[in-house]
Amino acid sequence: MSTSTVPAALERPRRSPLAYLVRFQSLLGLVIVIAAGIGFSPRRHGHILFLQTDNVANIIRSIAETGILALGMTFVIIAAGIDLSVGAVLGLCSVLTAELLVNEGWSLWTTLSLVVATGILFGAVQGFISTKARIQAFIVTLAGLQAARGLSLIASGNSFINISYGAGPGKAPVGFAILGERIGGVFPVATLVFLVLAALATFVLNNTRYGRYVFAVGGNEKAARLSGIPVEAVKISVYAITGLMAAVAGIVHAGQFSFGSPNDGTGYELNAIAAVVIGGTDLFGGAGSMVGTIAGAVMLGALANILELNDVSAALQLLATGAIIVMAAALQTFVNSGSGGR
Amino acid sequence: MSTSTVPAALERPRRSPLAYLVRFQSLLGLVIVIAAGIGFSPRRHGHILFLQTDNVANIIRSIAETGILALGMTFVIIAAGIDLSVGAVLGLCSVLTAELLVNEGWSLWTTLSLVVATGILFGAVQGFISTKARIQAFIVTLAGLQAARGLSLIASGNSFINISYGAGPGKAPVGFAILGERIGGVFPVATLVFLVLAALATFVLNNTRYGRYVFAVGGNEKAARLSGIPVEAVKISVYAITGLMAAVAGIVHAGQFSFGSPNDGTGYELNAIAAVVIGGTDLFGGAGSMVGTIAGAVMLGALANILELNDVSAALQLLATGAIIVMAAALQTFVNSGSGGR
Amino acid sequence: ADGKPIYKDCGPNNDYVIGFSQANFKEPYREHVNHELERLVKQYPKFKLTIADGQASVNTQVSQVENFVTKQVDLLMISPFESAPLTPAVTNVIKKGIPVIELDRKTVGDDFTAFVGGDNRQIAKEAGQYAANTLLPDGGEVAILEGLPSSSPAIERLEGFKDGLADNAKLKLVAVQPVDWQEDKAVTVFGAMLQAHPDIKLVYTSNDLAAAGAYIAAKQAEKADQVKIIGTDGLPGPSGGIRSVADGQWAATFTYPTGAAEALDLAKKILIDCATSVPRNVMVPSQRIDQTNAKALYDKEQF
Amino acid sequence: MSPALLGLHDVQKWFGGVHALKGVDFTLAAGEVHVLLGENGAGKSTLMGVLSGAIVPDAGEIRIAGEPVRFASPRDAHAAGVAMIPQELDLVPGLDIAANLFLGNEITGAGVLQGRRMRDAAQELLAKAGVALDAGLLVSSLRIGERQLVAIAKALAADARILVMDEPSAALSSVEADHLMRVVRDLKARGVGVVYISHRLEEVARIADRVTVMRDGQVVGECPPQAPQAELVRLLVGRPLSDLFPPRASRVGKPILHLHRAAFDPARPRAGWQAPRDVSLTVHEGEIVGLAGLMGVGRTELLGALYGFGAVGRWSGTVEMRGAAARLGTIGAARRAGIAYVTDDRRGTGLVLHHTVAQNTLMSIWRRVTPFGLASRGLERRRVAEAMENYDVRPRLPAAKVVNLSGGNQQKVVFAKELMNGPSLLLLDEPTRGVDVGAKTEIYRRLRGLAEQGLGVLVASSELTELLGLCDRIVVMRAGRTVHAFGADAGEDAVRAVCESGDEERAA
Ligand SMILES: Nc1ncnc2c1ncn2[C@@H]1O[C@H](COP(=O)(O)OP(=O)(O)OP(=O)(O)O)[C@@H](O)[C@H]1O
Ligand SMILES: Nc1ncnc2c1ncn2[C@@H]1O[C@H](COP(=O)(O)OP(=O)(O)OP(=O)(O)O)[C@@H](O)[C@H]1O
Ligand SMILES: [Mg+2]
Ligand SMILES: [Mg+2]
Repeated sequence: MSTSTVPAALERPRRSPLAYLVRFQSLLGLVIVIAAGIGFSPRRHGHILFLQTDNVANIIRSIAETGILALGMTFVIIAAGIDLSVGAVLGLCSVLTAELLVNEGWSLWTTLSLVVATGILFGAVQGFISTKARIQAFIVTLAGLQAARGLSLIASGNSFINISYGAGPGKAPVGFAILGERIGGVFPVATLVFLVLAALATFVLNNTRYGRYVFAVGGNEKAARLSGIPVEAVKISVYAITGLMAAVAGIVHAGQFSFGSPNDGTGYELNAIAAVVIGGTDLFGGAGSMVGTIAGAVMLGALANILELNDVSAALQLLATGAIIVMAAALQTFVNSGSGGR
Repeated sequence: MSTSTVPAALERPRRSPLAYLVRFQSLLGLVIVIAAGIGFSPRRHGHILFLQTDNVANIIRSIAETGILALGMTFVIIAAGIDLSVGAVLGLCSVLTAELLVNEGWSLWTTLSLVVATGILFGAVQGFISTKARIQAFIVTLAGLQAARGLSLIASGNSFINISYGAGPGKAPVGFAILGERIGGVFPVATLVFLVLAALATFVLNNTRYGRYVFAVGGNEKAARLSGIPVEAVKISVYAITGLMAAVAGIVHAGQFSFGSPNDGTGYELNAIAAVVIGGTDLFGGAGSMVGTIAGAVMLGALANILELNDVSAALQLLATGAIIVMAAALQTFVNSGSGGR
Repeated sequence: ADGKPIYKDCGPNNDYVIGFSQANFKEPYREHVNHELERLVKQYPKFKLTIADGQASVNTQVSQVENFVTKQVDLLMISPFESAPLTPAVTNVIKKGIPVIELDRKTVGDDFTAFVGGDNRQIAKEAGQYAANTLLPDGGEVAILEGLPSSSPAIERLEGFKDGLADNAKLKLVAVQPVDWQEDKAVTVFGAMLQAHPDIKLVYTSNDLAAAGAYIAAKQAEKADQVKIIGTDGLPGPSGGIRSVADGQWAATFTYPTGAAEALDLAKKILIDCATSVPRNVMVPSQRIDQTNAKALYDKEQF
Repeated sequence: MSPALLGLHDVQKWFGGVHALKGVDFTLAAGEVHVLLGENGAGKSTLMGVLSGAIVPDAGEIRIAGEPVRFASPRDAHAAGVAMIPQELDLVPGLDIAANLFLGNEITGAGVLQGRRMRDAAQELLAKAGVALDAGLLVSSLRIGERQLVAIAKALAADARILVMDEPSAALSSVEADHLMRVVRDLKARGVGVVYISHRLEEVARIADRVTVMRDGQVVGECPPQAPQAELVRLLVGRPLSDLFPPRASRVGKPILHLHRAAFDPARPRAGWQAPRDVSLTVHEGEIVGLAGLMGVGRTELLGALYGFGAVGRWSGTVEMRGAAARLGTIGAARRAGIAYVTDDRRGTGLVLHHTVAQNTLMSIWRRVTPFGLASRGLERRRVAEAMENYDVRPRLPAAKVVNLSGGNQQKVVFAKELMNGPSLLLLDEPTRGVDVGAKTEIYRRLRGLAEQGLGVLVASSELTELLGLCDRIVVMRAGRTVHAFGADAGEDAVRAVCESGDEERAA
């Protein structure tokens, strides 16, 4: 937690090896899991299955959606907030996308822009309520979760929507199918979307005024306000960001599964938050790193994969996941404590 | 001499009417919902269905389990922690109870004591890890959630267990069935358990040294330590309490549904936390009230009931729930802010 | 068929790994399917079965299908959580030359080797007709406890039952509420229903758990005799619905067949007998469990 | 001779790279008041932390009445009869005063808390410490000053053999300070050994039996309590300091802030928030105006209301900036009008404790160091280095967490942060609370320098000597009103008299 608060460069002038290690503490858990993955991976005539291109591709595909959610979540949590609605909003947006493309016959671009707008609006409204009415974000977004599910049931008419491609009514533009494709038969487009957004989010958080504001607001709201930082605007905006990310994730979901359902995305919020916190972001706000979040997301995906490759039973998978998450976190705090973390 | 400070003191009488109202602000949401319930309740030849004895009994029965969980959760949250594992531990304990009574043929008391012990131990271990290894409780208990589910899958052999009563193998002692009964055909035994625990919890939190310590640790850990309070012990103990409550809730669950399933209790943690926060407890710790929690739990139950009585569609139920929760919370903060609470 | 065996590495002497991707481990019905498969596979010494929990998430289940490919299983059995989302993944499995047997729910299109299962809509319709013609010939108020809204089995069973009810105009459907397959929710929801509609004569539930919940609620409202309960799944064993009917708690339940035996038999044909073709659609009929046959069935299976 | 009540021998403490205590010896006799002086960061609080069990030393031994002891936690220290008033008041905001006073040794009967008994006992303790506060009040509703008094009462509650007071008077105004002196004297009379840390040198002569001065984690000397201040200062700073206060304004310019019969009515009046009711004062360019008054008279609130912090509401009466009517009341408006504000609660509202010195310093000027909204590390690093240099923040580590800085250095960071914006009017609330003499003179000189360049300063302080030495004019407040204005030549007694008197003459 400690150094992630320091916009890295500010401590560049004096980098002790420890400080250096600490800067990458968030990657530690990932490294371990990957090492373990290689170690325990089943092999077939010499090949390490875990490292096979296809398998790696599968891993990064599987984390695309929660990864995207986690990016937005990082902003909110650093700003000392929380957003439980992202999973439901993902569902809502996947339904909307399917509904508009298939049943309403909208064009691809109008659809996407409307869905994204919806996500942003939904998030912003939650932010607005919790900021203006001073209600804990946990409550507002828990209510938002319910509302989003309700809306998606209405939008879908209590049903799920299959997307079939082609021209004419009831069919979605073929172009949309690309989200399910793999570039060169290998690299999943969904993951590409995640990576682009990840780069963007990392840049915004670490290299812009806005990013600095987010840290300040999360660190000490009053102090930030006294220093002339537009605290309320920042707080509202971070929820707009999670809303945006949830919308994109919903579109990706609809695209890669040709499907929209009000039930999809259930529980994703916990995975997203887990990725963020495992990445070393402090739930009390003011400290965190985007790189850590990305590492956290990949780690969770790799973990699930290696367990399945080894035919670990569902029960043991749950136990192992729990254990390993804790160990990864413990390791991080251990490394941190070396540098006087809180 | 010291008169100079008197004005300040006089400006802030301890028992102003406002302060008085504020002390009960947590009941506000409840009052509103009940008023709404009466207002919108369907009537049959003049009778307000919402207020019928049976219906009230149904409501208080429906909240028994989340209510019990919320009691423990209040301690943890006031101590600036969080416990996401309670739902899963409830499931684990319901499975254990069923398994031991039915398949292992243990006696009632040995079973109950073992199950309770399990719950306490599970909680304490989580508290120990997050305190000693200084890992955020969110992560530890999220892992704990997974672990508990895994354990219950193992304990149950991946299947749910029905409890049938009687003598002989494969049957549970008849006495256990009482948890599903209603005293005088009206008052649910499950609710009775809840009320007894609620009274106990309220007493401990408000009238014992331990309760004080919980507030102190959550309010200002450093101050608590400087005052010679065993901070770590307190932090660990609150998780033991949630574990205990989850165990009892699991037993009640098994009892009133004659049923134990690894998946039961899924998502209960969110309801429990919601009850606590709606009750006016601060997620950042240091402030909260048990009465508020109880009110919050009842409010959520009454809310669901009134919507069901009116055959509101699933979608609208979700929307309404969201809206009303936010309104209740908003009202509380409004009343609060009048008294310069943070 | 062009004489080529469906699976190229088939033959009586090899050992085979069968991967089963189960939609989720939440519903007792699915637990039952798993147990059936695990029990019956013992009769095939050459088969090794591994089951993965899709955790009711299409994303997770897709990953698991992909992982089965990585692990190069010889045959994939799958019970898709939802059809469309799993289709591309399953198609990919077929492309890799791995046979696919689908249970309970088909994927979209023809990219599967065989399907074994029942017909939700049909089963629910029979339930509706049974209610309309046998249980409530002179009409009365009816309620439905739906599964998880907008999931396909919930939708199909809801609509099927409504179709069935149409047989009897005197029936009045007064309340429909979702209980997400859960017993505890069923108790609360049906409790409220009985308050709002004290004259409910019959309740149809989309699965046995909900039926069990409905019974508890009815009993607590002291209306256990007035309300006839119809379940779905008809699971065997002391925890199953058949017993509840035998005990007279429910009026009836409709078995939703697991198709485990049929599926394994197909697997044997494909892998061991090197079949060149197998029937694409194996429909396993549902059976009505009511007062007439419940006891017999229950005692029978307690070998 | 009988062994000293307390003896610390060769105590060492490292914090990461910082060698905070380099082998310190310290003794205390029963019934003695031992004043501990030292620059910010000298190691005073650390040393006392070791004594009170809050900090475990890396080396050295503690003897109480000759017996060597080990304190693993504050609990052990309590048991050994050591009580401490920490520098950073550590009270639990969510609990009431009584609960805080008895925290850790509650009065219980059969395991049940005796709320009433504790409240009554608490009320007595408060009276003993000269605090007329209701023991049932939530600590979160108390002023800093009041919290300070509660902390003192809490220490008395422990009735210990050894009492450590770490800057107990920092937040007190004359009356409370006087009373504190009295409290210390009768503790002394009761044979309690008192360690008294302060940056207010004038207090030394009033209570000290012995004076020890620390610098850079070492004891640099003892001196008799009657030693002239100049001597103390020399020991403290390590070099003779010509004079504490810079010369007054040579010439004042046009008025910047002008209030005439101005009143502020908050949208939601808060109990204990003393709204400005009738305020008349003017701050000119190049002028430093002081706000004097007893605790709770509304100085903090006046500054807050001008800056738009603490309460939302509207100003009535004449409120002018640079001769034009100004609509103050929001932070945005204040900053646009060129107003900067240093709060009196650096930990609560001044700093982000768990952020670095760099982050805190830049907080109010991100706009300036992020061209086109993009962060420029180079720019950031330069501005931070320059600020740490100007305000002599120690240690010079931009990446150090503010929470680990000594109190005084924290205050310097707050200053740097606010002044980087080049404001035209500066509002200061208790600007030198907990700042050592050296740093104070620096701050005074810098303020004067800025004033010379046309900055106007309005400063509220509980330290009368500071106001008298620094300000061109002093305005006295009482109950939200400005009651009198003194010129630069005002005498201390005159000002004190007005502060403490009850009658209501109008401000000039
Ligand atoms: N927890 C800590 N971690 C790292 N460094 C610390 C910590 N606490 C104190 N220090 C450093 O130790 C030195 C002594 O600090 P200390 O608080 O004892 O000074 P002080 O004499 O009390 O100063 P002041 O008069 O401003 O209170 C300072 O350099 C400070 O930065
Ligand atoms: N009832 C209250 N609730 C919250 N904060 C308060 C309350 N009363 C005062 N404060 C704030 O506590 C801080 C410290 O007050 P402080 O000790 O500076 O009072 P003072 O300076 O002695 O008197 P004043 O500044 O009013 O002349 C100030 O910011 C003040 O606004
Ligand atoms: Mg100090
Ligand atoms: Mg003040």
